[in-house]
Amino acid sequence: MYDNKRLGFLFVLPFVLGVLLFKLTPFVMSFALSFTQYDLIDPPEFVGLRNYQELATADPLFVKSLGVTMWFAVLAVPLRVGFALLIAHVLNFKLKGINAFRAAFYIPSILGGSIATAVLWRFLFAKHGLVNIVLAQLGLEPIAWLADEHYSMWTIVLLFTWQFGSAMVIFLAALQNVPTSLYEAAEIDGASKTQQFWRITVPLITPVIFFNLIMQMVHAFQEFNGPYMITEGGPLHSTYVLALYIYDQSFRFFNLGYGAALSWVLFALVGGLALLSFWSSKYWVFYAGEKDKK
Amino acid sequence: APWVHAQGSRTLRFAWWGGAARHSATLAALRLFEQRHPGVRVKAEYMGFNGYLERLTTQIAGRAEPDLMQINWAWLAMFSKRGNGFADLNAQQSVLQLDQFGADDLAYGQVQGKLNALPLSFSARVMLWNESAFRRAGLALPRNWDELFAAGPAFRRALGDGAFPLDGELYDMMLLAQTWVQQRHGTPYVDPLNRRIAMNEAAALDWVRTYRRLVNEHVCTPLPLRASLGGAEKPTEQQPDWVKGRWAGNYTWDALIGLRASTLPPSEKLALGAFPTLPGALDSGLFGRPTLMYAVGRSSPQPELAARLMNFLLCDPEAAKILGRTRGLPSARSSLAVLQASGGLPPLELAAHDQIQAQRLAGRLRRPAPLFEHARFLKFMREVFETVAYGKTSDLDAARRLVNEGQALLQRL
Amino acid sequence: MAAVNLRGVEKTYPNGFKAVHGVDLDVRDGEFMVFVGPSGCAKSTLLRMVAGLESITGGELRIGGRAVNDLPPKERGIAMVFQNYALYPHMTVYDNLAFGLKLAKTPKAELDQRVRHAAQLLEMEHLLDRYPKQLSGGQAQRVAVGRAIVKKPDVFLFDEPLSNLDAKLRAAMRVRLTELHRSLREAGQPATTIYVTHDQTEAMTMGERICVLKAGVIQQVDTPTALYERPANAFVAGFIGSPEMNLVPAALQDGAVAVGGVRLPIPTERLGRALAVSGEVQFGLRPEHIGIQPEARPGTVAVTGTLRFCEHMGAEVFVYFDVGAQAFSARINADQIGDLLQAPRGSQHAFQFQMGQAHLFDARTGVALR
Amino acid sequence: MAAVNLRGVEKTYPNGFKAVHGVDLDVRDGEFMVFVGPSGCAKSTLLRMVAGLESITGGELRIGGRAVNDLPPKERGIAMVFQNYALYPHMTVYDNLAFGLKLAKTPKAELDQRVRHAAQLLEMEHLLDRYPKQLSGGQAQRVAVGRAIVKKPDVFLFDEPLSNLDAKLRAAMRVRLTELHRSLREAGQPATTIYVTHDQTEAMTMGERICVLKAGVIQQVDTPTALYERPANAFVAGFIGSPEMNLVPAALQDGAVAVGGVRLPIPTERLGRALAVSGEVQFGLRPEHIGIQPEARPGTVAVTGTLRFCEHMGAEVFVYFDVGAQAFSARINADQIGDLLQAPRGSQHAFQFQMGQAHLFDARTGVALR
Amino acid sequence: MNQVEATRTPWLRYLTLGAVALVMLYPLIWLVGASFKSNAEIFTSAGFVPSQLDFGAYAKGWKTSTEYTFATYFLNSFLITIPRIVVTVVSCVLVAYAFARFEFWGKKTLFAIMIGTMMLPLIVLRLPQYLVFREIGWLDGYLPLIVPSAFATDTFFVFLLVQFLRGIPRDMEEAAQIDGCNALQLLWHIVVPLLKPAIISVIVFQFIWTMNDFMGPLIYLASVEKYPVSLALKMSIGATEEVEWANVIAISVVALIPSVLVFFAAQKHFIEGASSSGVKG
Ligand SMILES: Nc1ncnc2c1ncn2[C@@H]1O[C@H](COP(=O)(O)OP(=O)(O)OP(=O)(O)O)[C@@H](O)[C@H]1O
Ligand SMILES: Nc1ncnc2c1ncn2[C@@H]1O[C@H](COP(=O)(O)OP(=O)(O)OP(=O)(O)O)[C@@H](O)[C@H]1O
Ligand SMILES: [Mg+2]
Ligand SMILES: [Mg+2]
Repeated sequence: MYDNKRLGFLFVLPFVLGVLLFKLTPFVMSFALSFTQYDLIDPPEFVGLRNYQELATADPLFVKSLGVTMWFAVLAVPLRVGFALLIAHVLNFKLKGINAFRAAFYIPSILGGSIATAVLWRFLFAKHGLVNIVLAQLGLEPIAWLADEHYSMWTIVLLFTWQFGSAMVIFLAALQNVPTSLYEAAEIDGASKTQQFWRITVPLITPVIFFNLIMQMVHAFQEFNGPYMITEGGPLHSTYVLALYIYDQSFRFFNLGYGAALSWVLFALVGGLALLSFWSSKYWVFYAGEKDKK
Repeated sequence: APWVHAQGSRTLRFAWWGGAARHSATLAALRLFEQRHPGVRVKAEYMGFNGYLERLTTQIAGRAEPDLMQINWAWLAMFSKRGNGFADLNAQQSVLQLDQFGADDLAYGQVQGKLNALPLSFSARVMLWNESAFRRAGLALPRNWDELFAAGPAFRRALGDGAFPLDGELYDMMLLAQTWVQQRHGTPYVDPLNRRIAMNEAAALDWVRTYRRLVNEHVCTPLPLRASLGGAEKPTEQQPDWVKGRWAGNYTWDALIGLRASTLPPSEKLALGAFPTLPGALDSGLFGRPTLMYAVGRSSPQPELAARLMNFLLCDPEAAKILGRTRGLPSARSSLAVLQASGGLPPLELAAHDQIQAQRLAGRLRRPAPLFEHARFLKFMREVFETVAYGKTSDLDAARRLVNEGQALLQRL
Repeated sequence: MAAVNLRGVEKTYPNGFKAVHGVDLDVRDGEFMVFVGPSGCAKSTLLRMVAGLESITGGELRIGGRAVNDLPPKERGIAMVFQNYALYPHMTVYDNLAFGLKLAKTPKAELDQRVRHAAQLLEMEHLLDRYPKQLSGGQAQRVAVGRAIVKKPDVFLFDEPLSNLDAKLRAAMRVRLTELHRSLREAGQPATTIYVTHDQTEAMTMGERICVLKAGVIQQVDTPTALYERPANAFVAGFIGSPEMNLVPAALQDGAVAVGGVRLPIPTERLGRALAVSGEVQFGLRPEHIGIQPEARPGTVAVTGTLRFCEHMGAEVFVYFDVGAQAFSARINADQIGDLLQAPRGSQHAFQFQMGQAHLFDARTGVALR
Repeated sequence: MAAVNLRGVEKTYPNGFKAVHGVDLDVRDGEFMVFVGPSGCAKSTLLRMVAGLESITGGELRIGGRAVNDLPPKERGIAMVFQNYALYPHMTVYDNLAFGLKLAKTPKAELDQRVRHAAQLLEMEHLLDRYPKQLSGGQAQRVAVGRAIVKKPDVFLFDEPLSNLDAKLRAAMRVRLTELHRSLREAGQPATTIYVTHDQTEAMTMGERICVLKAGVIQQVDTPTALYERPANAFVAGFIGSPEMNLVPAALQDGAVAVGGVRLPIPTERLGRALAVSGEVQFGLRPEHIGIQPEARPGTVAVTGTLRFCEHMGAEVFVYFDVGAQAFSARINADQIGDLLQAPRGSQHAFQFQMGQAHLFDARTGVALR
Repeated sequence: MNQVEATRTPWLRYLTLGAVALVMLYPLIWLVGASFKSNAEIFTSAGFVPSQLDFGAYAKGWKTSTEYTFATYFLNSFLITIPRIVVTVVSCVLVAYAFARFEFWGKKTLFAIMIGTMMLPLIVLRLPQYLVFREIGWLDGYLPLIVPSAFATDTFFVFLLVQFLRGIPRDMEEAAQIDGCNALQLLWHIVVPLLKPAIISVIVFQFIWTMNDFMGPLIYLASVEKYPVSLALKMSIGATEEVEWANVIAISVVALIPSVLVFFAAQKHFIEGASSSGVKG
């Protein structure tokens, strides 16, 4: 049945139509825009590769923000995915009241980019905020988190990490698909809980780990809320991520053409990384439901 | 055809942003307008400030903007570079009481000869002092630059390191410093009439130095400090130090006086300060522009009706009564008169208004360059001053950047 | 020292079903104990409780003298073959076998040697690189067995480890597992073994003792021969032996049973306790103790039966016939069967009942009378 | 009409392993065909190909005369019992059984009746509300069987459906499945059945014909008796029958084989084609054709063997002994065994070889000489 | 259920969990506390405990400064969220099923496109998308917010479901094929139950994300009576006027309730996978 090509295509048809109807035009338009100068008022003016040329050669802000974005992704993605996996693992224990904990851990993600998050995060990382109080308790020097270009990145990285709820929920769901009997077999084989986690759980949920890595990478490269709300890209552009720059260019400076060019560079970057990940997944992702291929 | 026009020609779309008071007052005024114009329905598209510009931008680009909209003065330069971004109100002179506005007021809404927008109110910079705090420091309110600069060390001595006579975010302090330069060199940073930087390198250097002096002499709260306290752009009234009276002043828009006062305990008394002026200054250096403006959409199918609504909101005495101060003290003379007659205006704000009007009437308030508050340009200026504030650049380098890069940037906007 | 002792062990599943009812059992150190019993009688449950995979809801379990009720599986020194194999789908066969050893930090060379040895024993060296989903049922089962035997545990738990193998391979495996057990004992590392099976041959040839279970209750624990020859009750009698023992209601009187209208005298040495009884009993006689050729064996009685049908099994033929209203089966050597194979359904024949092998059970309780 | 015809059917797995090598087989409409063969010989693969779960990489498959190579499973009119059960974990036993009928929009009352009937047949009425994970291995297997038999398919495919049942239950199931098959045929709805089993008894008693497979190649297809009596080659001879046939290399000359230094004359009627042959052959004799009591059967030859050991199996004893360097086994009735059981290892005894039952195979190809 | 049994030292677990949970809950607790505070109090203390307990802020916040109460906005939110969830689940499950199980022409390309559509920042697509919907004539309505989801354009969910499905063995599906399932029945009777945890998380995410979505409604909805909660929440936050933060915060707290409830209702299903089963041995 599964090699009925027509049926398979019928099932993806909604997606094909969706792409044609709602995605194709915007994509093509934005790609076309990236070769123009467009300020919303006057019709776009074709400028060829000028936008790309400019960002490659004459835009230190782009270079800076590209670096910031990559650094952010490098820090934030493993932290969020790792944390989510760890907590999901812990929350998968049978324990009284575990439901409440699950909800508690998800709350930050429900709050999303709300005012409360912004206000709170600024409170936490303010000079006299909770974080510094804790540091002081540990006998450490207080840190001007929001005002120090070397530390400001951490505030948004931690915010990103803190909102690990969705990844956690996905992991929780994935953990259910690991057959109990395998844990039993591993237990008999003498595996400790930790070993079971690393050698049974992790390999068997690699499809979902892979999913979370890819998605969080995509999200991290497009992260906007944190830097926008908490640090406003500063200080000294130390948290001026690409998404912020694209936003500024497109919707504050009205350089829609340039913004589109920036976006497509980001697209190429993320796409390249994703391609790399997909290629690597052959070697570490295990699909129980996949027929082997020739 | 877009939905906007499909709803019959007697529906007017009117967009504004604001807070609770503004919303309910405006809605009431609109009801009155509808009563007066049977068959006309005004569709109120209002919201908070957050996202307003994004939506408006999208709508304008999609030619689906409201018939009447509330805008910022600075947006004129972005949406209407050649005066074609909004409907030309000159065509609606018959329904607009332009005579209620001063020539200067009208000029703010003019782009290349086209009247794109009318001002609702005018706002400029004032010195707002916390009298009680100064009393605690044992100081008198500063009346001129020297006293202002002197207040810094005095405050530190009297109340400690964390106390400052003046607070303001980076932009506020840039403007304050510019005021000094303008009084001294007689020119603002950007030429109001031509696309060029008006300051020479020496003036720019003074600008940077004045800013640095404000910080170094403990007059104003340094940028890194503000940032470390929870964000460089956190408004003054949200600063615990302001609420507790440890930061004793604010250089800000007169329109914000009420907001700044709102978190202060009753024990703290605010006062309007004298505007510091260098002896022999040609120009007050005061920075002011319309707070809000109304514009009619360029693709509006009923510009006349929209203009009528605009006129009603700006000049109608009854509307003025209903709207009150929700959009500042009106620029339209008749409306202002109505408010003044009905009394109850807070004295501090009235005083500020008078202070500013006095400068305007004396011709000492120069209209700023339209591009000065362009987002891209603002970002550039902030960038330079941020590097100054964080000590990442020499004053001279900063001044050079301001002149050279600023010049280049202006050409491209 | 790894005797396994169960004292009043009980298991109630979360849904309220009581699967194990106070089981007392002592498996001696190094003993090969076989569990048999009908499907669903809690063999796996017991095994899993010994392994520590299922909580013990009552009673006490000791391994090597230590109470282990609350000890996690990995500290019990056991190896187990799961009924459903539970192979690690993401590991090759080699890695499945090596997993336990790797965890125990076995030196690489030794690990490799042990894995290959087990693979060889189980005739699956050519499968080492495969993944479980590329295996046939029997191959997967052998991997499951292999995973247990690469380890050197104190206790082996086998849950129907050979059920999916063909007769020939199964026979070979049977011998190899028995030899493995023997060699371990001879090497002074006796491994106590509990072995669940449905295969009579396995049970009879491998088990030093057999434990017969029924609905979570032990029926009898004894050596294979004893079980066969002296079943403790009708259930055991019927369960052990294939085809199963003929068990029919009968009236016992004066040392003879009346079955389907025929009176069958029972030799006195077989009567035992039943000597004094008279009334309803259950009379049991194994199919192999019914012949068709007249024999001069003492106590053999010729009974006329009505033929129902014959099943030809190669070396032997199962003959089904009725005596009165009672159904009987006989197991006859193929070379003795003669014309019976062609005889029509319903024809009458003489059957030789070896009454010296007869069993009598209490009609109500089923307990053996002897 | 649902004959199943395979023509040159082949299967190569994606990893390159060729599991089925050009199988030609005709299962007649309503026939009960049994597949046997060693573990991994592609029984399941063939079954899954007939079911349509595994793509056919070569040859043609017809069901009821229709080429079905590319037909999805549900259009083939089959029911199947999976070797690994594949029960629906999220449905109760009842729903597992009813699922197929629900899909076929069977009226509610009939559905219920059929489900309950199947449950009764399989002795699992008390389990209908359970979920699969609350079942024992044997219970789950019965559910799997039940899922197939509630349907009225044209073709039944059973993949070792009784492997996890105890002997008694298995015997009962065997009978019931056979009866089901028979009653369907009698009702004029014959269901072609392909039945994979490792159980000799099942194969011999249930199969109308048996197909013996080895490594994806058919060795012989014939009735049980024919297979037992006239195996086509040494493999079949060794595979059918338990314990397996004694197969030893021997030198054939002048109508007699020399085994372990002993000359065994073979009756001429057994020699057939081998009459003309002389040289190396394989000599086969089933354990049941070796006795210990002298018999006056024509062609029986007494051979002296060295005792290795005896296995007591209840009704019979397997005796293992050597003749020269060759190992033999004999299957002796327990009541004939006498003192042999106590005889020491290595002692010499006379064994009666019924040469009238001897088999000869080509030494190289293994093909039967007759 | 496939939860691991926690064996030892539960109190240690509780302690760690509790500590981490506190960090996680801090903002919520703070929010609730702040809903009873004055502006000055809100901006000066990071503590939770308000100086008085006055539910006035809730009443005032609920009434809003607009012509409508929050009842309208909540209703609007549900009018967007619920249909959107329904169409999302249906379309995404279908498409994911096709990607994970079927072979068809162009599968790889389509899959790449699917992943690709997530990689362009939404900001740059905003304007083109707006123009598309303007052309269709769907502005100032809920259709632009709902209809694209009906075409599986929320590729995050598609990808999520694909990855789950690829990890689930095909045995049950094979059995069901034999039982006579066609592809849709297979999907409904077998795949959906096995995917339940994943589908539930899709529902939860879509609910919460749609409830929180600000930009979408902002762009496409102009009429106040159509605003969802996310827009209405920021209604009274002008730039230059005094904001009664307690009201805003109070209503933010209320706005969280549906999401929290949905999460609570759903969460037992995250941990009730059906596929981990089989026969024990
Ligand atoms: N999780 C469970 N919940 C409720 N009852 C269960 C559960 N697991 C097993 N049972 C029941 O407990 C009894 C014993 O099951 P067990 O698996 O031990 O049987 P078994 O002797 O191994 O049978 P088989 O030979 O068929 O494998 C069975 O009746 C079974 O239905
Ligand atoms: N997916 C696969 N990829 C590669 N080889 C496979 C795959 N599935 C099965 N095989 C191999 O094909 C052969 C036939 O397998 P099959 O399952 O048909 O055996 P079987 O006869 O059913 O054996 P058993 O009696 O052990 O169940 C085996 O050698 C097996 O290892
Ligand atoms: Mg079992
Ligand atoms: Mg098989």
